[in-house]
Amino acid sequence: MTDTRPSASPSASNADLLGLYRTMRRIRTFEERVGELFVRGLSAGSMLHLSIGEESAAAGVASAMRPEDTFTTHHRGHGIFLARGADPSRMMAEIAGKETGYCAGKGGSMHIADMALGHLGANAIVGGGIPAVVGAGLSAKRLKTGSVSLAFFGDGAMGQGILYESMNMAALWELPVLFVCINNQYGMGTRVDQATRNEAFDERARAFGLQGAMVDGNDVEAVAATAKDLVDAARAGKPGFLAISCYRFFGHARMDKSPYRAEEEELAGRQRDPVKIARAALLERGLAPGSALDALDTEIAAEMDATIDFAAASPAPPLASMFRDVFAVGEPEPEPVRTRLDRVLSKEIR
Amino acid sequence: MTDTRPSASPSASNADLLGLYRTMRRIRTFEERVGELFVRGLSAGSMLHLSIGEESAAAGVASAMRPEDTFTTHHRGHGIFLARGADPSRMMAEIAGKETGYCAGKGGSMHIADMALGHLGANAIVGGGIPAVVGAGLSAKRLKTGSVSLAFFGDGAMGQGILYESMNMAALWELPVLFVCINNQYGMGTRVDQATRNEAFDERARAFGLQGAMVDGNDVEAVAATAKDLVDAARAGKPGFLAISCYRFFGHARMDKSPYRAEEEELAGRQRDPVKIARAALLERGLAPGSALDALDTEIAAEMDATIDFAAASPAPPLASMFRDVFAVGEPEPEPVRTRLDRVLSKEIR
Amino acid sequence: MVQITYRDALRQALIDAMEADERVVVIGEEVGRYGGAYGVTKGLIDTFGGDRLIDTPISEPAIIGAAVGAAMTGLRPVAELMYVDFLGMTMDQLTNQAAKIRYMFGGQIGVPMVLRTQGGTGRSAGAQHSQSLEAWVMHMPGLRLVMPATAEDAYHLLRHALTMPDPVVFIEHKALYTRKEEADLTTAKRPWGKAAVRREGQDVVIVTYSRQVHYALEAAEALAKDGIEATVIDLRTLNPLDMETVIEHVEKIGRVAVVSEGPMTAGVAAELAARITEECFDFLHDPVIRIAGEDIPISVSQELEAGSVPSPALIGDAVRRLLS
Amino acid sequence: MVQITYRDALRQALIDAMEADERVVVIGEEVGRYGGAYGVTKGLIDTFGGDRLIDTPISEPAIIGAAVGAAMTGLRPVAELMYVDFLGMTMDQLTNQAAKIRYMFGGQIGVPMVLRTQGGTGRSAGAQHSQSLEAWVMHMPGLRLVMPATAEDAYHLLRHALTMPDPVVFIEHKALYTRKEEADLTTAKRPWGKAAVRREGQDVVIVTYSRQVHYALEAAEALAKDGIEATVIDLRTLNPLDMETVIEHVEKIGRVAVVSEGPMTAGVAAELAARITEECFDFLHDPVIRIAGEDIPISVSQELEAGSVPSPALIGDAVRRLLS
Ligand SMILES: Cc1ncc(C[n+]2csc(CCOP(=O)(O)OP(=O)(O)O)c2C)c(N)n1
Ligand SMILES: Cc1ncc(C[n+]2csc(CCOP(=O)(O)OP(=O)(O)O)c2C)c(N)n1
Ligand SMILES: [Mg+2]
Ligand SMILES: [Mg+2]
Repeated sequence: MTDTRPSASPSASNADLLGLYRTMRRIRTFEERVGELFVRGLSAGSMLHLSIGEESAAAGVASAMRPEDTFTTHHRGHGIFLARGADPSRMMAEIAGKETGYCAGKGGSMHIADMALGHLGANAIVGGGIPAVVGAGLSAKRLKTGSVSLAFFGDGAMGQGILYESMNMAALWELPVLFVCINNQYGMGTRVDQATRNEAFDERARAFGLQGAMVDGNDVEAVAATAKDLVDAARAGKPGFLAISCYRFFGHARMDKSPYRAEEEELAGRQRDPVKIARAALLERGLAPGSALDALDTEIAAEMDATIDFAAASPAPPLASMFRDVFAVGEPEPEPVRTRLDRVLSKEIR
Repeated sequence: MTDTRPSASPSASNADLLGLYRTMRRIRTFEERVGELFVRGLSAGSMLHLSIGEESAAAGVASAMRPEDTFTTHHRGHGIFLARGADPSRMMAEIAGKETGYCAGKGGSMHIADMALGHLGANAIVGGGIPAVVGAGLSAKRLKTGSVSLAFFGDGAMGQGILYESMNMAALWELPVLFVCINNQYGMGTRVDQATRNEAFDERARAFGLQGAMVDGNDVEAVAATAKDLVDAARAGKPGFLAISCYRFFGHARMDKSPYRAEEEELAGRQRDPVKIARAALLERGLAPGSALDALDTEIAAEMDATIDFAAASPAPPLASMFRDVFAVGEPEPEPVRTRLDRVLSKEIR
Repeated sequence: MVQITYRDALRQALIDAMEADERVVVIGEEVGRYGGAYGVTKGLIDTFGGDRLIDTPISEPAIIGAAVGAAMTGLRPVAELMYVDFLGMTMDQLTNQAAKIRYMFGGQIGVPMVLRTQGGTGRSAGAQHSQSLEAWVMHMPGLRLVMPATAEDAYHLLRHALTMPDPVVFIEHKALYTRKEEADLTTAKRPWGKAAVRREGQDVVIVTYSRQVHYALEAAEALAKDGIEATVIDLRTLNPLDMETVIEHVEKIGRVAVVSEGPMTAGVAAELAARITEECFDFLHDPVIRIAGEDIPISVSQELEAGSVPSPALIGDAVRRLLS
Repeated sequence: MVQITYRDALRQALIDAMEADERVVVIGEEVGRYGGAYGVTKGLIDTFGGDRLIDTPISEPAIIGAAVGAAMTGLRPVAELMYVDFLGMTMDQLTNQAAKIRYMFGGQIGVPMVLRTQGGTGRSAGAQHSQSLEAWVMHMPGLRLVMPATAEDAYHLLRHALTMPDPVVFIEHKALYTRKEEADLTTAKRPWGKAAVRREGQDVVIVTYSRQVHYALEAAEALAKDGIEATVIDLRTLNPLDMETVIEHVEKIGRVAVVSEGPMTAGVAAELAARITEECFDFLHDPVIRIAGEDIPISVSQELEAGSVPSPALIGDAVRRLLS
């Protein structure tokens, strides 16, 4: 269950740690607000997957990306998108199924996307977003955009065959692609050792001819540094794979109380708190005084509080918007069932 | 393209070589007759995939199997089935689409099966038969039958994600299962190095926690010995993977003249002739005189000639058999379109 | 008679089947320790153990493929797909393998497996977790297709499915799990292949299945207040399809609405409309009307989600128009 | 006008599209060096190179998934599936990703890809290489569906498909590749979304597509000898579906047969029959009759294979019965 390999030694400068901390804290607080949104009955459904405990993966890898890079995420992708620079209010509105959300209320938590930030989409299909980065890699190579495309997914996606098909293609074609597995030790109620015999996932990647690494998510600087090496290598035509180990602090989705794991395990798991660890490091290394960090946290809390207000105040999408976006603007919209019925029934000449 | 690992040292006794030779020779001759069947216009279509050049894989692995073992094959599975003890006449009749064939003319070359011999079916879907052995392994374990289940497939199937899903499950559950990749260097016109960056396929299996081996198909005894080790291990709950390297002597299917590979390569490839090599070894080691081998070859030729006569003389399946076997005997057959039309049209009371 | 939920009836069917037949195993994601994403298999692992409640990695294609192999070699697997929306990745194993094996192999062997899954809208689960994909299955020769609307049927149909010699796709509706009903779970019931007439009325026939049965009944109650009496037929199984019962009522009444939650175009409603028209043309006063899901993906927004599938109001309106 | 085969017309469409638009790439198994299993892309790699004729491993799910990602990031991929029968393993990427991305993401981006494949019977290729699976695609919101019957249409429809902003599934028929015809390949033609009336007659309308267009025309010639004159409509695209042309002729004639090679139940013929009946009920003298593939898998035996799909004889017989 735990990562036994030594993590790559951090090459990021100490100065980055504050930025990484800030990103992680924003993710943590945002996710806490998502939980509130649900409790207040304002979320669209209960299929909300919080990335609390996984902030270092999002912050660390995002710090290694360039603006022109693209990515896909899994169903637990809020943190990654925030780390990439998303507007948390539009995210929250989307999670509430509102018109002001990133996807006009059609996508929700599991289908957030933003082409402006290179976010090719979150996915509710485990593994579903992985092959898209192969295609994005083909585009980048052919159109010489210089972008790397990253697929973020959970340990559960290691069970999906399409991952191996995609890794094989990326290696074969030397695409600027990085596969990022956020190993939070669980896929729903299944502990990772209950889903596979060999948890050294990087071996699989190497067997397909990719660069492969594993890193401990406790250490956001190590994540950032390893990610940087791999993203840079991918940009140079050496695709890679990175597994980041962490712990899913809470249940799988909002209704899940995790009865399948022992409380002691949870408590121990929550000790692996990348946000706390980074905060302690900042203090210890004298990079920021406690008061400054407190102020930052307060500022972030206020920012994230506002996202709920924004979502709550936003309107639901108008019913007619239902027929838009099935096909491109300019293409005829699908005929509504009611319209069809009206027409058919009014035709009768009996 | 070539296998650089040392093959496992053969543990099969010399006495087996004659048996292996006989099996290989029967496969070779059978496949030649399939070619004739096609040329004579008697085959059902042209999608006939000959296993000439791959006889050692069939003979070697089959020699390691027990009667209670089960298996699935790919589209190039004639040899494996023959090595398992199939009746070549019923095979040939099936390839001709005749009523007397193994599948009553419904399956053909790519869908031969025989439950009596544990043949759970050939498959026209690359990789399609692989997960079935996981299920057969579950049955064997739960019903304590002691059988091992083997999936035979080509190097092309290494591109199919379902293989990795299946290997992961087999390893996780310690199933009596063996995955056998017959690496004939090509998937249609694609050379194996054009389909992957790393041809050491056994590494992939090991990365999932399976036993993995590669063996040179030139040496049927080595194949038999390695297969025996792996089949025995699988029976003891240690599932495995075996890649056997060989060369596809002819085109992919009957219409393919292999324009994508150089003649010199083909000639060199055909030097890797496991049948010839075994014959030479028999003579060299004094295990059989040339006259005996000639007699054996003649006998086999006659046996296989007869299969064409049998297939040619067999009737086509009756048209009404079309509606049988969609569901089990006793379940109502699907209503034929003609019957439906007759009924609907005769109902009209205009 | 017992008071039981749809979920508990399904669970009871599995328990009884597993007790009656040692060969029955359940294989799928989270079916064991977790007890199923929708709780259907909750607690079963305690009774039957991990050998029979087989938790799998997230590998839908291989889950279905493994069930095929297990079914061919002596087990009776119930393969669970957590959402019918994941059918897409298993269609090869389901349709090229499970559905065709008996046929391709000349009748040598069958694939007695049940693919249990759930579909439909109602939980703001979005475009990839709310679909109704039964039309794909209904189109494929070699597969049986069951879509129970009630707890009692859920029980009996699942028990029956587990005696069938051929692959059965068993699709539950996510919005029905908590529905509690009077149910008779004695084994005398035989709803397999026999439509249920849930309500009789002389003005219109509504033919439907799964959750839409309840919507149709709601619509019928409202219509009754306006003096319109509807017959509501619950098909229960889409393969086999009980056209006899449908024809009997259609010939008497001559006005028909078919209702399906799946997208309208090339969906189940199309097949029902076409068959009813073929069989009963001379008895029809009006064309069979189709009330179905919109030809659009499902949104996560509750408003759009609910608006994109038939509702009691839509059914009622359409029937009213039909009769006016 | 040129004399050209269906295969060569498709190849020409690819050549012209690739010359006109640098972003067009072809991705699939054996599309490059081999030139395509059915020869459609033969020689293209010599002109356009391996960067644009991308030979892949045998990984259908990832091929379609990669095409999705490429389409979202600036390329115009033509993803080739060697046989439509392999659709089963790609349905998740095709329907949960390609078809829904524009919608789920609120219209932010589309997936301008073409999935080219071929289906149908005629080569003794057996149950897993002879299917007609267009109904699955037609049922799925968000996908366009094209099934050309002639070389000329094959050319123009493929060119048009490569200008569409949304995913297009383009299904060729394996028995048509060697068909040679007069064709006008000038770009003025616009068969997209517009059915072709291949023959006009006053007694019956036959509505069909792909290879069955030729079977229907053969049947119509034979019927003409008996004094029965059929109108034969070739739909060309099933999404968009040109109901206008169909309705126009059905309202005049009142007797209709729809023909599809795919299995009858819940197939394209059901949708056509249902829609025609809805739209033209008062003009119909008889129910729309469905002539379709049997609800059985396809056998390798030539006799059983040919017997399991509509033939000119079956169409002719059915129409004769309809008119008698
Ligand atoms: C193809 C598919 N199978 C199953 C599911 C149901 N499901 C949603 S999330 C999940 C667990 C995923 O685990 P992991 O990949 O580790 O991601 P995590 O939730 O831990 O972030 C499962 C089984 C799904 N959404 N898609
Ligand atoms: C899923 C699938 N994709 C593609 C094909 C077409 N096809 C048939 S055989 C073949 C090559 C297979 O190569 P390999 O697995 O190495 O087997 P070999 O033919 O060399 O024995 C291909 C691409 C198929 N039948 N099934
Ligand atoms: Mg996880
Ligand atoms: Mg090969």
